[in-house]
Amino acid sequence: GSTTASPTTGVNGEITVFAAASLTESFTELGKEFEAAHPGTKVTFNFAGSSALAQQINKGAPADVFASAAPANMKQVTDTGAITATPATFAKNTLQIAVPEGNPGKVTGLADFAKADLKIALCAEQVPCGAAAKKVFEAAKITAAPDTLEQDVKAVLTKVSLGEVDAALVYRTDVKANDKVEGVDFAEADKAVNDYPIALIAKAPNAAAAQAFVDYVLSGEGRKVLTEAGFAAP
Amino acid sequence: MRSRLPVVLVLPAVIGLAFLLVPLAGLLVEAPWATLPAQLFSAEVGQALRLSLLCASLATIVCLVLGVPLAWLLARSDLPGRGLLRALVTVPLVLPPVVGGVALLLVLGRRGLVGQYLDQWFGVSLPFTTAGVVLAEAFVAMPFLVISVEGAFRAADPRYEEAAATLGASRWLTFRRVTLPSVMPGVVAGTVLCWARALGEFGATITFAGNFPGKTTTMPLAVYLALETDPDAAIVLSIVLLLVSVAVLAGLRDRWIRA
Amino acid sequence: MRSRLPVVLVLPAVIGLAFLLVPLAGLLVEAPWATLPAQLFSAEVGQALRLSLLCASLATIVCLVLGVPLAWLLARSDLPGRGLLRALVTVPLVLPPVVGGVALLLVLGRRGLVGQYLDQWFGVSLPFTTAGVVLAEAFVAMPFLVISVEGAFRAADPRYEEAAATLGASRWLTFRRVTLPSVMPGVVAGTVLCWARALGEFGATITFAGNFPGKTTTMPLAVYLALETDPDAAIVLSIVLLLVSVAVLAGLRDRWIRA
Amino acid sequence: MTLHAELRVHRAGFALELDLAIEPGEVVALLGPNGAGKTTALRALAGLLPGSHIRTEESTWDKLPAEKRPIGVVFQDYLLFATMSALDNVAFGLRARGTRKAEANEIARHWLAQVGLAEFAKAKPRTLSGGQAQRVALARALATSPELLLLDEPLAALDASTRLRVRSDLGRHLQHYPGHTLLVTHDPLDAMVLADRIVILEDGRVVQQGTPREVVRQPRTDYVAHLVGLNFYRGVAEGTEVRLDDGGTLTIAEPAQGPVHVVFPPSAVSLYPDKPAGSPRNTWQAIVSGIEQHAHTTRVDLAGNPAVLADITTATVAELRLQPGDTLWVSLKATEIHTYPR
Amino acid sequence: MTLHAELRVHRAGFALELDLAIEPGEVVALLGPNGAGKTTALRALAGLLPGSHIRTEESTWDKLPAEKRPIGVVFQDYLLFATMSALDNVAFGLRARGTRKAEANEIARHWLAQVGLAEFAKAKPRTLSGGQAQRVALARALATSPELLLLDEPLAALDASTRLRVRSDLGRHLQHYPGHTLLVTHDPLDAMVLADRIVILEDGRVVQQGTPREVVRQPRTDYVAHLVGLNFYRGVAEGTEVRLDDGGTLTIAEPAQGPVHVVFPPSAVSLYPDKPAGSPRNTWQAIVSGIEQHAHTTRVDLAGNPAVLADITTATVAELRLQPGDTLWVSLKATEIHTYPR
Ligand SMILES: Nc1ncnc2c1ncn2[C@@H]1O[C@H](COP(=O)(O)OP(=O)(O)OP(=O)(O)O)[C@@H](O)[C@H]1O
Ligand SMILES: Nc1ncnc2c1ncn2[C@@H]1O[C@H](COP(=O)(O)OP(=O)(O)OP(=O)(O)O)[C@@H](O)[C@H]1O
Ligand SMILES: [Mg+2]
Ligand SMILES: [Mg+2]
Repeated sequence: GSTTASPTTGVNGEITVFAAASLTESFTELGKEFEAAHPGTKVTFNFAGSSALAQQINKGAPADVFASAAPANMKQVTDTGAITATPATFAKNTLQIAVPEGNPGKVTGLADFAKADLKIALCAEQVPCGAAAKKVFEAAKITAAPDTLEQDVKAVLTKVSLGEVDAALVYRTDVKANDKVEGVDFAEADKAVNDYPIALIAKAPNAAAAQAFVDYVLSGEGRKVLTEAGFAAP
Repeated sequence: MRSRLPVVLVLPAVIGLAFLLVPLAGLLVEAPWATLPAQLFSAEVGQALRLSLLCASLATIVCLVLGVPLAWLLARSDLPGRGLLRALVTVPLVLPPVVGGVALLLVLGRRGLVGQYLDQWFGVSLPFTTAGVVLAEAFVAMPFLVISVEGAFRAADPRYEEAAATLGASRWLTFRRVTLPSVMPGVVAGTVLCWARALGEFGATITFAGNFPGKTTTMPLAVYLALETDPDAAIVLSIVLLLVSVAVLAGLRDRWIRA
Repeated sequence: MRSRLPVVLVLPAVIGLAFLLVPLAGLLVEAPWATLPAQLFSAEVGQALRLSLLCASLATIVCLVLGVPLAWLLARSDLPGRGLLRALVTVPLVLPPVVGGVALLLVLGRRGLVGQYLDQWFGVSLPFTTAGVVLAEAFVAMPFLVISVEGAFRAADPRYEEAAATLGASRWLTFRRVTLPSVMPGVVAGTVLCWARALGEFGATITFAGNFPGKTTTMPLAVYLALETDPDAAIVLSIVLLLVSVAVLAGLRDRWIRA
Repeated sequence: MTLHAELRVHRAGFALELDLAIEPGEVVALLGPNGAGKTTALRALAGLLPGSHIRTEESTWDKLPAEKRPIGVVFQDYLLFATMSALDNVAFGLRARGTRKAEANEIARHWLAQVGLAEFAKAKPRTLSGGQAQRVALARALATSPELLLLDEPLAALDASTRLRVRSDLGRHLQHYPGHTLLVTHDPLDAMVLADRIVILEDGRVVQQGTPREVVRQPRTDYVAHLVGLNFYRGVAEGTEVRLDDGGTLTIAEPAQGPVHVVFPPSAVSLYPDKPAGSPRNTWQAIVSGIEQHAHTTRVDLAGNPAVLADITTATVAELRLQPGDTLWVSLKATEIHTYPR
Repeated sequence: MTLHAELRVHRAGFALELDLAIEPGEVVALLGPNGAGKTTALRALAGLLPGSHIRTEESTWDKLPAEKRPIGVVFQDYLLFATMSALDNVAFGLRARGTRKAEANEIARHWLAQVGLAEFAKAKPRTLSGGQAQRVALARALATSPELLLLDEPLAALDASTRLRVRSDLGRHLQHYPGHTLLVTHDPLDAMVLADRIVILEDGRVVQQGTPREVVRQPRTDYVAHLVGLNFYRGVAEGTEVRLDDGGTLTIAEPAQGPVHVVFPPSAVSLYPDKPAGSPRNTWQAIVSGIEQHAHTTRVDLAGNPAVLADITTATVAELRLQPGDTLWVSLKATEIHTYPR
């Protein structure tokens, strides 16, 4: 559900937010707005890969909030009991075809991913964008012929922007953030929607302020910032 | 007949050893041993392990062939600007490996400075191939070899080279028969560093060569992907990599050194 | 008065040099130079750069203090199982740095084997602090130092140590005044390797120490984040890191070596 | 406070078994051919090789590591510390034994001056000539006033005039030096001038020992005879006749019986183009096999029965127009021949 | 095919200026005190230091790097390659010049045998004794039959008997050796036995040169006189009287005029407890300042006007009961004194 952000009493001090690297821009922005809305608070971010963050939290890192790029990494934390609250989905992301500037491979749709003479990059199945890509291909009944299965979206984008590959499947937000790649929409995109969950850490040092931050992210103000970055509403 | 080892040396040495080994012990303690045999004998792990060993060894050979002469040149010749050259050679160490991979793509990629001609003229494309893995590993690991071997060359007494010259030996023969054998310990140390670094290489490899099982998926790549979904499996994979490298190093190094 | 350099050595040396430097040149060519000044003088980059230099230097000092004695012990003492020890010391090289960070968390984390007592007894918590960055960098970089310094110790003539012993020098004095000065080139090489590796360290740092601007965000971490948002900025940041390290190395190394 | 040493070192193809007793103030010279084990013995004494049992009346050194032994060593190839100046090299031993820096430097400077290198105090070993380096090594060993001084050919690289001076300086120092000294050398003259007693080592065993005079007069092996420059034979005496083992007979002045060593100096030999008529009862024919010009005499190597070395004046050489291959008459007075039991 | 060399090397505090001409087959010995620049000259000839102009009638070597020069060098501290066996060390130069392996080994084996180390072919340099190492270095330099052979104290580390043998072997080889040889040595005996001509270097300059005989007879500096073991003075002659620069007067047999050098051997000096009455016209009082026992004589150092060295027999020493500090009468026959113009 969505709440309206309103200054809560007793919210002050420092909170530490562990957030997926892909949230760097939007959460930095959100943090500034939150601090403005709650004078006396300070938000410190630790941006890294979701799985690394999950590891850190499980090993006792002093975090207040965890915002993951995939439910799977959130589950790694809830499994160990480091998070007891039910995670809330604060954003969704869908896939888009990314092609280099000028689309040299003349890629128009998902069907081109089966062409052997095109260089294709996908995410590995172990990471969320790879899992999503698999669903999309299954839905479209296409057998993709990738040349490489990257460990994250960033690596895929690097190869697209340098023209090493002719096409790749990445998140819509990533295409939006990178001005050296162009996006090509395709019909099956909504067959694989990736959820971004957020939750309060069980032993959060500053639980009150942390809860306020979570609420802020889920609020209308939060949504606005996320939508600007290309995320879809949950 | 020598006296006891001095505590002022042994104490830091033991602390240093503990610092390096206790985390490894931690890994061993926490590892889900039950899954080890299954992992060890799984086809993918075997494939990744073989590929890792192959690529690291080939990369080490490339580094030896190119790096030992380079180290010699830096140590012995009187080129102008040697100091700057030497600093430049260490640069790939500082470069985050992922950026190193990008740099390789910029040069050797399909649209790279050199790569576009390789592609046009010879139809050779290095990214996404096993050769690309070898290149990426060599790029990252070579500075280690060059720097330690250069230190060894620099410490070797140049008068033996003079003696060889008076016996009519060309610089090349002198290098091969006199200088190189006398710096063998340094070369072995550099080779070990280089091989180990190549074996553990991740960032530049995945950026330049991508990740395709059986072709470019080395163990570190497998470990990374496992970390995403199953950290315990990643630890087990790392331990497999460690055990293999310890076995190889312990087996080979003393043999090299004795020889 | 010596003859020309032999082509059979110079050719691979030049190829090796090109292999290391052309990709860097590629980076330089492709970099969006226009944004460089803005980046260079931005507060965050300055902060990250200072932190990087500080942590890498502290880590190098830690490595020197612990690693040089360790190298000496491996080279000179007659411990049983030295071969295995030596191989174990090289292991952190092979370990993917992220796994190294996990291992450090397992041992020194708040719930780690050692870390829990540090926390209980002294209230000290290392992860996610600047000290943690230093530790992570030292853990990853120390093997480089140990291995190259050990090679140098091994190549040094032990008879000078005997001569010192007959003059009444303890092992420690001999080490300090005779052995160490004679292996200085090797130590310098190892220090350079170690410092450069620490400066470029990413995986273990982000895993063990997190990514907190001003506290643990070193340049490689900043590069990583910049890759998320602005890949061009990431290249510029890398170049900044490179330039600084080249300047430091070119400036310091020849001075050390001359001394 | 006699120092007793039992040295036992075993190596593939080589075994050293040497018992030594050195009185305080005594200088013992260890002579022997290359590879006899001289350096090995010295290293064992220094504690650099296991296998030495050493005791004085007060203590045994068996358990002492090298740096605890009150020794000073001059190594055969110097082993100067390349990173230190000559002065620091000499001061090193004193500093290692706790002397304060200023004082150590003072003493070191004194010793450098003693070996004639005062102005080289700041020089690095690499810039010293071979002989200069050797002298710094000598100063370094002497600076700590050790109880046992071990010298491995300390004068070998010195030039003739420096050698003369350093030898007599060294001799003077050793005379006043209360400790024990072992001097390894090739040069019989060094041993003669510096040592109170000579021990001859061959292939790891002692083959002869005694005062320089005894050794010079009564060599017991070919090596020693060579060393002291005597003609040397083994033979069996019957009254005034000695039948030599390798052929030939000599008449001697003082009657003897049984197996004997026979020696005479090359200068006791005279050479004639024709058979001499005079008193010497030993005359025989021999063929010149070698001629060597020495400073003031010429040494002639003669093959015959027995073979013999002769020292003759340069005038005689010119007069005889000596050439290798010439046949000459060798003559030797019986009174010049010295025999002693084997 | 005379070899002409002009050597000019400048270092801080040291300058070498040496012109040499060596005939084919000639052996030139370079003698001089420590630090005189002998090794420096040798390195310049070998092409290891810039600053040498060398030409034969056929070619100049100025532009040739060390490895192109037809030379063989024995270094003062051996510089054997530690990673090769003795045999490989000796074969190295042949292999470097393109000889096939089997043949190179054959020749190397021959040379090892020549220096008496046939059974050490497989030994690593570290396991050789000092003298053995030196002999391997010698064999290594000789094996390539170089045009110019450079020897930096090739016999310094050899023991007395090996030295004798290697010296005469070396002498034999050098006699038949068609190339040019430069021998750096400290030992006047080596120079005398092996060299056709001696060049004396002091502080980078030539102070004297000539055949061994000339140098021995007419030394021109204290160093040379010391070297050849002569009493040496400078003086001004007027008829049969020579007034010595450092005090004292000597009567000589052959009249001379003007500045002269004066020499006589220590053996020409007689010592008496009281003023002798006989014929020698040179008698003066002197005080014993040192006594050294040599193999067959005793050398006495006397302070007086002039100071003098005397060699006397051991019997005389015993008879006189010589002690440092004793006052004696020195006597010297005028016919034993040799003078020549300065
Ligand atoms: N490190 C070693 N390993 C094996 N054998 C050795 C070693 N050092 C010396 N030897 C051998 O031991 C024997 C004695 O050597 P040592 O050096 O004691 O001779 P030395 O009498 O000092 O000779 P020199 O007068 O030539 O110096 C020789 O046969 C030598 O080859
Ligand atoms: N590498 C160097 N750098 C500076 N000075 C040097 C160097 N090598 C030698 N010298 C100096 O040059 C001078 C000549 O040295 P050189 O080695 O030629 O003497 P040498 O005649 O061979 O003496 P020795 O008989 O002792 O070997 C000496 O004063 C020495 O200190
Ligand atoms: Mg010896
Ligand atoms: Mg010299």
